[in-house]
Amino acid sequence: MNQDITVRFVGSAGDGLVSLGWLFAKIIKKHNLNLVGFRSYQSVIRGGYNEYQLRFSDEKVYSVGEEADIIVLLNKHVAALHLPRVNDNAKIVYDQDYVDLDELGYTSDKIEKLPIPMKELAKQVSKLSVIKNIIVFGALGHILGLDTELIKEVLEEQFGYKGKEVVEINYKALDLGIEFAKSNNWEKVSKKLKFEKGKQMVITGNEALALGLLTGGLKYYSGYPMTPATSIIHYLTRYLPKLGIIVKQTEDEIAAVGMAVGASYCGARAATGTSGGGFALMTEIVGMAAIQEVPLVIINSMRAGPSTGMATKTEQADLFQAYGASQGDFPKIIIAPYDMEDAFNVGVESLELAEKYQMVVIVLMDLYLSEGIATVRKLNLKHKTKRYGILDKVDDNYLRYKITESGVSPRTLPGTPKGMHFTGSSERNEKGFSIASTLAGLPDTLPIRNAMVEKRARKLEQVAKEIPEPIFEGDKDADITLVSWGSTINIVREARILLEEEGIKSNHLHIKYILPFQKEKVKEILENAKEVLIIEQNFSGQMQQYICMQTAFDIKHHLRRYDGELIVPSQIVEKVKEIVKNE
Amino acid sequence: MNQDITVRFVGSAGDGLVSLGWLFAKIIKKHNLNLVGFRSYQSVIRGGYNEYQLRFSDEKVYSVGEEADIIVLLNKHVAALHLPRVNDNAKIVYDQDYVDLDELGYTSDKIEKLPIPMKELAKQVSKLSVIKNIIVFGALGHILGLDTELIKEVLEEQFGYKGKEVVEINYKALDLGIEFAKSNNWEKVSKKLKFEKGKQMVITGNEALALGLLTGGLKYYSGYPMTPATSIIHYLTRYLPKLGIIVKQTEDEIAAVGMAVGASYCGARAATGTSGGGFALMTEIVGMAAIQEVPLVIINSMRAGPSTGMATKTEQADLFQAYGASQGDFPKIIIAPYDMEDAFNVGVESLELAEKYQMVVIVLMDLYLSEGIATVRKLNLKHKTKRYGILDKVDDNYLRYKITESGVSPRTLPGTPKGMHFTGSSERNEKGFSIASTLAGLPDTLPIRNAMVEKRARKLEQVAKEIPEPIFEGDKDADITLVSWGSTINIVREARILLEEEGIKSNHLHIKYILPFQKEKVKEILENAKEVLIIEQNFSGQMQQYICMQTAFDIKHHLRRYDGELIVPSQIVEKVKEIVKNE
Amino acid sequence: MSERKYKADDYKSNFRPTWCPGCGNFAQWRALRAALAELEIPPEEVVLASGIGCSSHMPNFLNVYGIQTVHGRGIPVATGVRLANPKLTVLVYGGDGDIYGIGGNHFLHACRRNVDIITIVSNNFIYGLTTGQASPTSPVGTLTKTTPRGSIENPLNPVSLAISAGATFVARGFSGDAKHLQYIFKEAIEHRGFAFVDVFSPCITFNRNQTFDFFRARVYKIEETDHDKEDFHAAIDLANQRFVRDQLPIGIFYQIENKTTYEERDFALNQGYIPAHDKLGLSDEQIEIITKEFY
Amino acid sequence: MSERKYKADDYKSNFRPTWCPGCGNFAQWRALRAALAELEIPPEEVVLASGIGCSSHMPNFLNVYGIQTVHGRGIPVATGVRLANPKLTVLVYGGDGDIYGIGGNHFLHACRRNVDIITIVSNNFIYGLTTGQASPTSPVGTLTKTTPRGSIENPLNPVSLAISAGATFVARGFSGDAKHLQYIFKEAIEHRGFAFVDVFSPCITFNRNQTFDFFRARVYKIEETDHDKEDFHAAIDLANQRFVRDQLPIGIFYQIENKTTYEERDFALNQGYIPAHDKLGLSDEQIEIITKEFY
Ligand SMILES: Cc1ncc(C[n+]2csc(CCOP(=O)(O)OP(=O)(O)O)c2C)c(N)n1
Ligand SMILES: Cc1ncc(C[n+]2csc(CCOP(=O)(O)OP(=O)(O)O)c2C)c(N)n1
Ligand code: SF4
Ligand code: SF4
Ligand SMILES: [Mg+2]
Ligand SMILES: [Mg+2]
Repeated sequence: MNQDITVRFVGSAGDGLVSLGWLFAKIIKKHNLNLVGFRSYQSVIRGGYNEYQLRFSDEKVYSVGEEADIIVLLNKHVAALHLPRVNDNAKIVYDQDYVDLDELGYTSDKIEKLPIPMKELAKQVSKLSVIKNIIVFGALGHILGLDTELIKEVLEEQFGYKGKEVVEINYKALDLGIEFAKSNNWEKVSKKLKFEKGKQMVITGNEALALGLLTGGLKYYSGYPMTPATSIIHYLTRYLPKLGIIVKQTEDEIAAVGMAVGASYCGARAATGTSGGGFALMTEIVGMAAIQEVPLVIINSMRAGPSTGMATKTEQADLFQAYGASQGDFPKIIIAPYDMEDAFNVGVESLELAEKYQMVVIVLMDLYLSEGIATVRKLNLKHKTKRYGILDKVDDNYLRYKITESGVSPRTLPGTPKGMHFTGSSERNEKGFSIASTLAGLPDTLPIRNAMVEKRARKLEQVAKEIPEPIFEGDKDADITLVSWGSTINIVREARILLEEEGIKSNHLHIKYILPFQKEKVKEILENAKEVLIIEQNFSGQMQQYICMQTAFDIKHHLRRYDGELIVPSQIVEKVKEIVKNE
Repeated sequence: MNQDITVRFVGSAGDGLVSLGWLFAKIIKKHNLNLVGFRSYQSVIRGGYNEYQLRFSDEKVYSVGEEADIIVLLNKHVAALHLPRVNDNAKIVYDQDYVDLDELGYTSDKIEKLPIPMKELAKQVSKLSVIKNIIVFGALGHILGLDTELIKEVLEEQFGYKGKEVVEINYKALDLGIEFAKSNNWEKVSKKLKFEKGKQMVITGNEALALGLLTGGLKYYSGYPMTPATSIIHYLTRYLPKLGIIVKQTEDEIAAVGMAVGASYCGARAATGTSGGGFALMTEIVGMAAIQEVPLVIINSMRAGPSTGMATKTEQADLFQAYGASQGDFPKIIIAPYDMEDAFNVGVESLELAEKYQMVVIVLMDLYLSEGIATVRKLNLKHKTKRYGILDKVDDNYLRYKITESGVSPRTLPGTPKGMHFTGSSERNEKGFSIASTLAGLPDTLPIRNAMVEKRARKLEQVAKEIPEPIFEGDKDADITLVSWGSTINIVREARILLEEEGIKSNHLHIKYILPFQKEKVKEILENAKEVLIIEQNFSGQMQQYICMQTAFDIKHHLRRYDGELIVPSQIVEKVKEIVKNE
Repeated sequence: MSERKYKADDYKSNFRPTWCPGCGNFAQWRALRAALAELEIPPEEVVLASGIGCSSHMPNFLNVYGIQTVHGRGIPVATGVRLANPKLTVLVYGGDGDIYGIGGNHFLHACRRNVDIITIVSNNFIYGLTTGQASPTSPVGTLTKTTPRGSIENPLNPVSLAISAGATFVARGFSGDAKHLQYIFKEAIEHRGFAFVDVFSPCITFNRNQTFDFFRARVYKIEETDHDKEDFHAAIDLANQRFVRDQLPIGIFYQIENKTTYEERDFALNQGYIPAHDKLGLSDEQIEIITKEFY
Repeated sequence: MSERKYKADDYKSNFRPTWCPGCGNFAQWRALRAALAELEIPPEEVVLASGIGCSSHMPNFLNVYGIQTVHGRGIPVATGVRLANPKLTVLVYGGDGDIYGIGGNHFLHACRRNVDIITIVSNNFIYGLTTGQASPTSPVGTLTKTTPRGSIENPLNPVSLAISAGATFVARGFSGDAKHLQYIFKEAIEHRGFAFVDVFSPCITFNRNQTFDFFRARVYKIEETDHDKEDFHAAIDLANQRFVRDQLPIGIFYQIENKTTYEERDFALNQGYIPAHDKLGLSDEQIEIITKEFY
């Protein structure tokens, strides 16, 4: 990236940081810029210390950035806590009536202080204190060189439904902010972005995934609230009557997954979503759906564990929880989406794969992806999905669990005449009847059992043929191969650009399909690499272990972060330099 | 083994096969013979097809054997189904009044038919039809050359509590059986066993484990019935008032594990037991106990899955369920006992390790081990265990979650003055207070989080220092290395004896400690092996995958059985011959 | 009477029941089939979900859409089925361990949720399939494999509980009276909203206390009294009488018809959507509505 | 009055409550500490177990043995604590989602089990910590993030349910009346057997309906009526009155003292064993008894 700008808002729960960040993102995107944003928050409802960082450019933006160009301090409490995070050359916007920066130790002469009496100014236009955020937007708009008309368009879109008067107040606040910055000779930021009026979306990963599910034919979603999956159910519920689908908050996660199985068995494409703790409770039914061969999509958005851990922090440490979900041997699909667009695609694909192969698909999101925001330009919302493997009519020879070459058996939905059958959680014969009771262990039964195990396993082999090769970017003969999974993809991509600038050639292997796993291809890439560094947001190197299991390739170098914060590109650059230097 | 005899009783649920097998085992053990036995049954309460096979010798007995010397058919239904399982040279004992062997196709002249009107004879001594079993014992005793007095001693011990009269009836039945065999010139079995009056135990794996837990200081056991773990709670409950411990059947497995955590937190050594489905429900609390650093022992006895699968059949397919139990990264201990004596030892050890390291210990049993029976000679029931790491007195500087070098922190139990602290499922500081709320993400907090993750992980490194090296038997320079885990150990040992007889030299690596894993040692053994064959009771080769993950060693050959039945030594021999020949 | 469209045997599968001969479940099997035939519900429009237990083997033996779930989870699965396609007749069948033990939470919430499914519990006061442990309905003092000196927990009263939790149809049957059972099942199926039937169903193998004889000596029919089944307080009182005198009412304790069902309140179902069969994907209009907030 | 051994502040930890200023939980925090001080229970003999939720943060803020479990699991953990050491005063604290939602099954079985623990539910009719979704007690029509067009499920009535399920002490408090709350907590702690207190506890951030004002206008004290708290049927009736008229009784609905507790029935505890502290391992006599069957 040649030019990009990072703005960081720092406030407390209750400062309205979510809507502030969102609104600012909309202003940026209206200028046809690209943006990535992330809110770092705490598990408290009021008070505390939160950051909302947004980075934007007229080119592609990868990470939310490390150093901020502009830091907006929204109250004194957070101003005090934020000091160690302040970088050189930052412009600090704050309300001098409430915050005394010198007293707090903001004494470096490498920073630029931009006091603005936001609350005082806000009072001039409204009694609502949140209006101070618009004042700030005005001032920021001025130093960023944004287009006032475009900002006003956004304000109109956002507040129009509240009436003309409210919009006018916002306009006034905006003008006041611009005026203040101008008249106090606030210097413009040196970086110059090209902009024009644009029309792309800004969206969170969860919302993109939800849109994908809807596009993929979702008809039933059940869930029990759990950060960071909750916003999926919030989003879906919002449009319920217009969607004609069922969205159900249940008594617990066991009911959520149980209902999804029931709905899916009945023919409705169904999904459920949760985080690790809820997923743990769902695992018994993962195996049940698998042996019943009922399609099922489960979203597990990972957060920092173990157990309740740090509920609002990110981590990628549920890989083996997903891999080992439920007792016994059976195939499942595990996919980890990596950005908004990909989350959308996985939403579509997961429902389609589940139905096509009558399998359980686990979608492993992580908090950074679920809750982060970004601009996206192309989601194929008009994708036409179709039904797979459902028979409308059957004859007397119908066998629900017929042993087939592909492993997929014919399926009838309740309501279909003559299609009645028994679907159990015990091992079965082709008719569906249990072979765990009076047939168990009989010489004739043993081959049936084997055939059923093998039939189910064959489905995964079929899926393997259909999924794309792992994502591999860069030159084959690079100095180092970087490996990543999940939401860190763009952080690694940015690191590669920085490495390139330092003359280090790298390439990048990104794992999206965890199961089935593209063993051969991954092995080949790793074996051809000069050095391999794997980057993960966890302590024990779960993907590293997993790759070793799948390929017997033992990756030598790793960068792991597990304090709940995002890995940053400079960490990767540093680590790579260490490795390449030591060679 | 030079001489061993295999007897197989075949009957239906309701034929009293459990007590019949048990009683026969007692008779055998009374002769100071060694014995292994296993009941193969179905998930039905009445009817169906079950086998109880017992094998005994005056030397060590490994597997329950493949071919039976004597087959006792207890009813017509099972006689018909059993035909394909009949081997040459078998003596078939049956009741000619109810079973017509010729009609059923038992026409081979390689078998010897021994009709005995057991029901008719039984009527001569009692109205109770089960007495026919004693008649059979008489007849078997005769052809096995057993000591009538020793058999009577067993009958006295078993039925004495019912009164002299009952004992006399049993004596009479026994004599009738002996008399019948004698007067019909039943030929004695050709194999001769040395015997004398002996005093060892015959016990199931679950009971041995339960005895180990009690010896290890168990004070609280909670569980919800689930085959094949149920017999643990049955056994413990039987002696409750004399044991002075709490045994609690709960409303579900979540409550079972939750109560165990509560009791353990309070100071009572606690365990819970289940099978895969129940274990799935417990997994959320596995992570909770781990971050709380509350000692906890969970027994998962594996049965054939997935899901309800074949509830009465054996399998070893929950390895990754255990490894991946609960979200996030945290250390746990996973141990898979391999025989009765070992189950006892693991019972002791698991509670001690749990308390010493304030960790979760998962004991992976399997159905064959849990429900199989064997004679054992030395269980150290007098082992004196002691308490670890509990402070009776603390000063004002007490930190429950102190960062220590070993990773283990000082602990107080409720009731200890000044020892009050907070134990949570969220990440914490040394005092125990949550760092997930107002402290989350602050610059000062990040190192605390890291320190806590690392502290917990260090505990596993300590455990690794304390556990023994993997079991490795045989010559280093063998033609092939056999790898096993869990209850198959003795099946593999028997196969090695058979291979030896065929001139093939093998050695044997057995994995008992799954986590921590003795990486280096295992890797060394595997890398030095000429060929490696891993033997598992599952479809996907879970231990093979796991070893690859831990050592990057990709084992080339495998033998897997997943129809729910036991792997037999001859399968291993055959497979090894294939491998060695192809070299 | 005109010819019936279906015979009870039309609902019978080819898999012979594996229950112990004499088990109380047989009567329920027959009564359920007879009730379905009487109501002329096509077998393909019946879904029966069960959990795990002897009783939960039921769908194996029926020629309907049968789904056996895991222990305790019949209710959520059935709820999903019904909401996905409210044209179906959806039943749950399970044991006292299954539905009052491990499945207790789903039972509780199903009662208040009022989805139009029928939950039948084969209450044998014991865990049958696992060979005889105490169940949530086992009276204090019951000897079982986990309570060899007598159970020490107070049993649940499922009927009283269901009424308190908001169920709109609450009844009790007895496997010793299949005709009466058929009548209750029929009423339960016809009821609009969540219907719950507890069935005294002796386990002849593991339960020596709650036997056919035990119940025969104690049951009496609610229909033969002047009980007002629409009276909440009377229903609760009746449900709790068994603590007072040694008589056991069977029949319908409570039934109200004036509560809207979940389906009637649901924003998709009350517009006539059928999630199981509706067209997949988004219309242009829907796309516009649901993406507006991102622009 | 003689000097008290403990002050309410002795039960306060160094961690400042993180609840929103004005949250109903503060009153419970104070009332609980005051009740403990009044009863002179040494802080080290108090164990408080909670689940997950705003309310479940409670043990962070108390200077007792506090254990926060996972969502919904406070009751089983507390039960284990109490059975391991019946000398302790063991409390459970949780939210309406925590104990009536995901934890409903444990609640049900705790009521019938009658272990001597005290369960307090901070009932704010909403999921607070997850920023405002419907809870099992949310009335039909409630607007929340998961019910933006109004909740369509009938709420649970926890008091009625607890009585039906067999609880021996059932009460309700209100965070707007800390003195009264202290009285209820004290009675609950002193009760022999399972004690349950539902507390109307406004969430001032996410709940615009069940506010302090809402309750202030409706609550009245049971002690000031002629209600007989030992009368099961009267208690059930009273618990269900809120469906009849718009008044909300607070106080003790039901209390009986004649039921033996689980601890009194348990074969180890009633002999005086204390599992948490007894000698480890087996005596020779025990070894003989328990291995006899293997010889
Ligand atoms: C999660 C789980 N826990 C335990 C079991 C073992 N199990 C199977 S059936 C059953 C109880 C059976 O009792 P009930 O529900 O009353 O049915 P019944 O056999 O008496 O009809 C249990 C505990 C299981 N299958 N799954
Ligand atoms: C297994 C599991 N599911 C979901 C969550 C997320 N979660 C945390 S608190 C909570 C509900 C909070 O509501 P309530 O219990 O009423 O407590 P309140 O915050 O209102 O006091 C939920 C759903 C979780 N932590 N664990
Ligand atoms: S064990 Fe009992 S409940 Fe199960 S089938 Fe037999 S009689 Fe019926
Ligand atoms: S969100 Fe509600 S319940 Fe939670 S602390 Fe704030 S006021 Fe209290
Ligand atoms: Mg039962
Ligand atoms: Mg709440």
